Amino acid sequence: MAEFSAFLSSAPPWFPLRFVPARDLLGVLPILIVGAGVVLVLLADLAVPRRGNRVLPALTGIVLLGALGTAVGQWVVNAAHPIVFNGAYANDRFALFADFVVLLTTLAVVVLSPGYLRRRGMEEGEYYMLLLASVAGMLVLDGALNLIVVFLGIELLSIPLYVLAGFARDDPLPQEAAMKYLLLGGFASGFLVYGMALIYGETGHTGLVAIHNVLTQTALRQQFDPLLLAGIALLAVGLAFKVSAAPFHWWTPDVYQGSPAVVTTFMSVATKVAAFAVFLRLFSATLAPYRSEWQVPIAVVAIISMVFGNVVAVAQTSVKRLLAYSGIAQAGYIMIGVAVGRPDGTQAALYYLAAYAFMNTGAFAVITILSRRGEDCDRFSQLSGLARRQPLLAGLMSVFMLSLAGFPLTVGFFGKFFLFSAAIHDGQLPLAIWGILTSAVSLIYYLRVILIMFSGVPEVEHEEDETLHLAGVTMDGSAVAARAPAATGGMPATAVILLAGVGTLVLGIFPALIYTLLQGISVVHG
Amino acid sequence: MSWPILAVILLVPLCGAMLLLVVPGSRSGVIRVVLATVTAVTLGLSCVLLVAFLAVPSPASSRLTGTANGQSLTTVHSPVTFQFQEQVNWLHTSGSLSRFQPALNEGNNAFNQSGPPPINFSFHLGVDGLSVWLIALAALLFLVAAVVLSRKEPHLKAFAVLMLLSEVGVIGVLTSLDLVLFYFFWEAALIPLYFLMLGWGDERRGRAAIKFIVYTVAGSLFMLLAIIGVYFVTGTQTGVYTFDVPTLIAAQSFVQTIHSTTFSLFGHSFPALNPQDWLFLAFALAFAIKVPLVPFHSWLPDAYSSGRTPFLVFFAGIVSKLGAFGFIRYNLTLFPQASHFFQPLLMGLGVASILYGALAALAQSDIKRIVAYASISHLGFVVLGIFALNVDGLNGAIIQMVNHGVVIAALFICVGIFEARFATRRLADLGGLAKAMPVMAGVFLVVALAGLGMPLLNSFVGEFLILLGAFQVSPAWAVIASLGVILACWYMLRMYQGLTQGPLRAPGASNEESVVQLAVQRIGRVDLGPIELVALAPLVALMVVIGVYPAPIIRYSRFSAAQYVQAVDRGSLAKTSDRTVTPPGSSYRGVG
Amino acid sequence: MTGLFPGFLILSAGLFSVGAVGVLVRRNPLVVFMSIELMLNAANLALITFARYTQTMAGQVFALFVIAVAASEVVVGLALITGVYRSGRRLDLDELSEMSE
Amino acid sequence: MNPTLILVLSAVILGLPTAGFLVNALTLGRLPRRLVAWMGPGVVLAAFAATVVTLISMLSRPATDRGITIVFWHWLNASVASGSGVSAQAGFNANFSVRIDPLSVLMMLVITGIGGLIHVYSVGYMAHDRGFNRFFAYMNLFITSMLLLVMSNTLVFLIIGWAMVAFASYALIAFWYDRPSAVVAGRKAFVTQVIGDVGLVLGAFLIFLNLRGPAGNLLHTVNMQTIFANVGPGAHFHNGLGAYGAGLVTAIGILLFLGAAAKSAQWPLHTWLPDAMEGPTPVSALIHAATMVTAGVYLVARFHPIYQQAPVAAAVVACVGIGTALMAGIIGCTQYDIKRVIAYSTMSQIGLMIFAVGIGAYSAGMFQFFTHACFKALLFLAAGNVIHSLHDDQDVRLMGGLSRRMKWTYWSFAIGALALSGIPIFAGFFSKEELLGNGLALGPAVPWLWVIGVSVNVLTSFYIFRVVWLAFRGEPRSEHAERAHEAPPLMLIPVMILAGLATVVGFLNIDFAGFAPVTVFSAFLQPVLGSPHSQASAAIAGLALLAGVVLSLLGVGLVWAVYERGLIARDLISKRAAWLYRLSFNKFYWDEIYDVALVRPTVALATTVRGLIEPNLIDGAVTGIREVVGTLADDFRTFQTGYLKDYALVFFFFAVVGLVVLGLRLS
Repeated sequence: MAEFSAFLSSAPPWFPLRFVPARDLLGVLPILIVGAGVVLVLLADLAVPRRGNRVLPALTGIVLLGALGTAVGQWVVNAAHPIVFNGAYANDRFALFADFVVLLTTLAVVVLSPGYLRRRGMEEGEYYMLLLASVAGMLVLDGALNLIVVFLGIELLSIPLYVLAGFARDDPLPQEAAMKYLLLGGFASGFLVYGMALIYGETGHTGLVAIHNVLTQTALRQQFDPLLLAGIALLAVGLAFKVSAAPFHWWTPDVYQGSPAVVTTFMSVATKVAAFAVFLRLFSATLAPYRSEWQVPIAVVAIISMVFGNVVAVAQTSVKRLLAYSGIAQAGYIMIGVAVGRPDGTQAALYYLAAYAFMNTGAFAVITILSRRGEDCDRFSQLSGLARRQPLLAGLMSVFMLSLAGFPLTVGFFGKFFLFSAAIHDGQLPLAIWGILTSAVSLIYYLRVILIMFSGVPEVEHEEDETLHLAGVTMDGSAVAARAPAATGGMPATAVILLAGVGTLVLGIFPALIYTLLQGISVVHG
Repeated sequence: MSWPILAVILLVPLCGAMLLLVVPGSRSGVIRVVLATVTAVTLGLSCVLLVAFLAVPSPASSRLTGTANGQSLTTVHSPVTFQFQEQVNWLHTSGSLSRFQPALNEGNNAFNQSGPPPINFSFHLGVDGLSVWLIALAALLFLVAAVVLSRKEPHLKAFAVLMLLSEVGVIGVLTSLDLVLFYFFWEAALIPLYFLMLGWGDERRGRAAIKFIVYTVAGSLFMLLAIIGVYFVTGTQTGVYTFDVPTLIAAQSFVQTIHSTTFSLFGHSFPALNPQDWLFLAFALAFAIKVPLVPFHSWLPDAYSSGRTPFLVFFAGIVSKLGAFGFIRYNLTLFPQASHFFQPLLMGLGVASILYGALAALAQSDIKRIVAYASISHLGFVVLGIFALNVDGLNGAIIQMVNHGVVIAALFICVGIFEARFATRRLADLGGLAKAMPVMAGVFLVVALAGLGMPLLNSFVGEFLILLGAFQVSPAWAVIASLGVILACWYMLRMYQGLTQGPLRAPGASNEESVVQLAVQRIGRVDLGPIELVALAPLVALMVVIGVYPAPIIRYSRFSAAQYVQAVDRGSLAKTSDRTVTPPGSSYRGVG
Repeated sequence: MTGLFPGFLILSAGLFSVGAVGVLVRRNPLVVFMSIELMLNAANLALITFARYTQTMAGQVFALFVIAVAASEVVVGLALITGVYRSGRRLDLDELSEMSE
Repeated sequence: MNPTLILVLSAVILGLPTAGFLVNALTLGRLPRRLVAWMGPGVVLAAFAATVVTLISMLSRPATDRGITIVFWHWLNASVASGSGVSAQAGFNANFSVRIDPLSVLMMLVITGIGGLIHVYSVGYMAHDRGFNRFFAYMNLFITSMLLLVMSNTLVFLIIGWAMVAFASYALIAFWYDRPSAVVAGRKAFVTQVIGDVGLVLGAFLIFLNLRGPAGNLLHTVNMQTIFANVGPGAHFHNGLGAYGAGLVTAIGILLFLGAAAKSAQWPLHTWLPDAMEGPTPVSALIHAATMVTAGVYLVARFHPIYQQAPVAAAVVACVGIGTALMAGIIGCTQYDIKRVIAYSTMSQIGLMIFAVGIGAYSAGMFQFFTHACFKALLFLAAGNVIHSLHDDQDVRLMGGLSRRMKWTYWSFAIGALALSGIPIFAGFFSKEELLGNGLALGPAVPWLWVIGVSVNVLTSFYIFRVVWLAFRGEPRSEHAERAHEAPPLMLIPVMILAGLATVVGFLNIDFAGFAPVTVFSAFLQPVLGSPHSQASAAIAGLALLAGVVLSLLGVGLVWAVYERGLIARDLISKRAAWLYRLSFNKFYWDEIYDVALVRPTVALATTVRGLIEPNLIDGAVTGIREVVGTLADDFRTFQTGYLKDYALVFFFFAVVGLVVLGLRLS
């Protein structure tokens, strides 16, 4: 470190970074690496031929691993004063934890991508570049300590995603998805910015630390400024959009369905993690003084998305859409942690995010593998009898479904357990009760996915009592095997799913593995 | 016992499942051998456990139930003691986000919140006079199931693996002494059961499977909340934050919940429910669904009538006991006062199940459904005995749990045999089969008699003690419940006579020869085959042995029964003697 | 200047509402884009006003960032719109409704 | 008595029939018939021998200690001693012990002795039956259960034997299981018995929970000797059941009698007996004449210490008994099935015994049981011969003139009839006169009971001699009857032995208020049952005697007048008092009443549960919730229109809501 700063000070005058203190640069090293990666991939894309090369994914993977490595390093160092760029950014363990989840998920996506892109015939180099750019945005978001940085992070996260959503240029659905995502996203960010503006106006600061201090004073004096509260409301709305919590989720199902499966994977997990990171930091930390004000509305949003997501998912017959609604429901569960706001709430939320990363990545990865030329095979009819053709895949998918449903033996169980206990400890009984009621509902569709995979039912388009249709069909899906997609996952993709499955189970049996990480965690929030 | 026998008992089936995974699915013979061996070893181990447990002269005076949060309960003795405890730390948290917390209560007390209390789970295993018997029963039934499992069963390997996994789950539920661990096994056991249900059985299985899982889990989720609730309620009242069952049981001596508040309705004032009551109800709901008690039984007939025989042997035999087990182990010990408060309700539900199940069984035309409803009726007795909250009732309940496991398994095997031979489950289609299959008729007769509570067969002992226990609490309930015995005689005879007596009748067969031919060309024989005989023999033997000489079971269940009674009496609002039919001033209990 | 403070805020609020309504009612993606820009600029106005009012720089910096981001958003948007146009569909958002329940 | 000897003997007595049953059952009917033919009766006769030895060893003792209790094993004990981590808690406890005393030995003699004869008879009767081995398995099981019943010293094992008897009788009644009527009859018998068992069990509960010892402490015992020691009058009375008030004792008495009534086919649990005639005739002889149906009499006699404390219950017993006796007698007069007639006569005779024990004439009741066992078994077996030679025709209208073809059977049957109707020097005469004498002596409280009891004599002799005339005299009325032949010796010898007994056993106890009193029998039972309370005065007893004999002869005379001479038209009653005839012919419509009052409602309820409650309420609730969720889903998804405008609009709307709620602090 000392050498590094010495090197900087001795750097030639034209070297841009010489005026930047070294520890600031070290603090954001992962972001720098990813940023450099963006440029690197862009250049490499020009150099290497398009079709069927593995250079770009490899390069991307290396970049992500590098970022991950530095993040781990920072975790180990565990700087006493993690705030860098005078209060703009914090690489505290809270941020680093989120970084881990984001980077790991992205790695999985990168491994899945080549095969998928080849099958879908859209091997474009800029794909990886956009991916990395979005990751950079997420990393920024994880540690943002300033409203401006938050905004930058969100946009840097979103804009590449808009492009990725419409990445399959040729067919119409992705275009529609991208357009919806873009317009609604812009719409939402309008609210977000305006909310930030109001907060800034009422507190005179954009730094979260400063804002918190101001709010603490005003809260003590019991003077709750309506404009400030309005700002908080708009801020919440904007973030709720990003985490796709009902009733601000409307883009989610269509975008998930329209975007390529790999992008959906990335979107559904990494985006949610980053967005929730900032959500938690802002609400359970920065705006904590106003908890009495925002707690009930946030709780209501949580309940709405739990109910809406789970109930509508019951009516789905496409796994991607089903997972979209389940994602909305899961956002609701994590929202419990936000609404509780206390340390255990935050802990539980982080735990659930990690769990969510494993199970949801796995579930989407299965869909990715099943995809064929031109389309993603995620209709129930296409999944039926999967257990016959691909027992391993079907088994893993069942694991993910059970985990999302919150069964023991899987990481999902402890996720829910910690959230509920946090809610009860905080006296938020309604949240917990709605939580379990909706979990009960969620069983209906998660279990049905398993049922369909294991009993080769030809068509389950119709909703009414499909289980009765499942009736006569015997275990062998031979009837449907013909129509069924021949899964061409390839080794690496299968490995990813396997890892996700193993992780889901291992963490479900040894929750301590993650929880001990959360033990030492610290949140600089001001 | 120097070595961790309980952990081993849990691991053996697990390793067996792993082993089976590497066996090629085509080698059905090998699979069956491995399966039988593993289950047999498990049975052997559980018998070792049994012997070792009985070798303990009598539970040593209540051991100190450890400490939690550094606050020790040395002053309290857990009224219920456990043997062969093994405890391994599972998750230990110091609770709060270290640097988060000071920031939150920065100077102002408006948001001055303490961090979360530490969460401690542990792999804490142990047994008492209640669970050892159920473990042995479980091991036996899984062995029996392994024996009756036909090698022609489709996807034999998958079936075997799932079977062993569910054995792990069941035994885990019976041995766990940590609420979280308990819930963990409780739910995890459902997963293999779900796959077993949707994979094998008649055409209604898919519906039955989802119905069963959603129904049971919906109930259990409330229990999950209640588990967390117990943790916090006990914690806030006693400062002991723990999920450790013995500690919690001991701590209940501190927890005060008097029905002080009342609300009035129609001019009468009723005691308002306090947290303990709600927690009790949440647990009770989960267990009532599992047992199942009327009216929470709608999953049962479908599940039982659509399942395959080997599956039903352990599903009906042991899984339904877990609910009753939970009532005794958790409701009585963790909520003594609520147990007394809700005693009439639960006894009422028990009696309702007895009569309702019996009546429904009387009207069924599908023999599997007759047995299913008979099971409901029998388990009603168990719950009735449990909530008599006295020694006789509990002893009866414990022994009746074992009995019911044996009887119901045997009944399903018998019914399955008829189904396999004549491809029908309609009572009306069959008749007079004693001519064609005399041995089967004889065995079935014994089983049916055990089912209707024939003396010198096992069920009589349990039902007698249960009724005696219930009679002390309220003669009226006991008398009404005893109507169930009469009805049991009726529907059992209806089934037995319908199948084996009267003019010979079978679908597509008029005279004896054609019946025999029919069965022979379907499964190669008409009367009992050696394997079926081997499967039924131990069950029938147990029926007779327990019926003629039940003393051993009682001798070692009575300590636990007495302990549970003591545990629940901590919360008794009224002296128990007031409820018995004895002259005032004399109490049934306490007269040594 | 501070006397005008509420005026600027009301103006920005008005702009924001106009933009929002524009998003809600117009069907041409380009116009919708302009409306979104309007909303962002309303936010900018508010930021500048507050910056002036609170005598801090942060607001103005924020505004600059917003402008930059808005620009990049438009770039992506236009690219998408041309994509849609190339695929031979009318520039009508209601056309883009194949995915629904 | 030498305990070890008795232990061995009682083990043998109980063990042999059990062994016979087990061997037969476990070999799955594969044993050769000859072996079974020897083994089946053999074990029972051996048990009889052992019983005789027991009797002798008992008689060798002074009357004061002829009772001995032998414990076999601890059945279960749920009590917990203190110090084992719990405080002491008393639970249910019982052991398997037998009681050997005059009363039980008497019963054992009858069960094994007459039972043995019937076994021998069955070898001939069932010779050609497909289920020969099964039959003897059941018969042996029945003997075991019956012995267990009478020997048990604990309430629990009394109940166990009680229920096992019920099962054995079920198995034997439904022995020819391909006859639907037999199957139904068996089920009917079993269910009725179980009703009785429940009564017995509840009575046992009351005793167990409430009986107090000398010190006023609760005893919690099911040991019958202890119970009797503590319920009796005397020092501990106030600690006994009495302490709880007469109500409890009465309740116990009545609950116990519920069991007795079920076994002894007394009203209201009597309807199973006539149907039980579906079983093979030896079964009827064994179960419905000699042993099982008399268990009720034994029970009341055994528990007389309780009934002595419960006058109300005793009165109920007596009234039920006499009522049943009258009703069954009336019914018997109009039946045509030979076995049913005898069955009703059994019901009626047992009614008299119940009446006797009800009024406290215990030894008289037991004596009537003893003689009745002999002549009623005789009647059934003789009837069996007839039926056997007529190829299972049981209708007397199809018989006639058999006296010529089946001379031996005819005379045996006649002796049985004479004994039954109490014609002097035959066994029934002595027992019945003693019974009625006692009835009158204890009667004054209830003289009309005695009147009824005596008048039953007319009916008795009428219906039995009606059978004699219709079946044996006159001309054959069917070709079977013409081709009837005498039974084989194997079936004839037991009959004749019984005939001999029916003639002589009466002399064991001659008790006509003092003339030439021979009291072997009552003296033998005296240690258990105590002596008859009050001796009737000579005048009264003479009157009773005279009345009894005269009325019996009157009955015979009627038969003679109607069927031999035709002085009275046969259809006199059916013409003049049609209602009476119909009432009698239809067995007072009890079956119909129960069908309407109990069976149909239960079945209706069951079908309602299955057809209405189960699918609509129980299942409907669950599927209903599932459907609600489905509907909600369909409603909610309509929001997801796919139109961006709608999305933006809803988004905007909720944003504004949030703005308002938070900004105006509505939450």
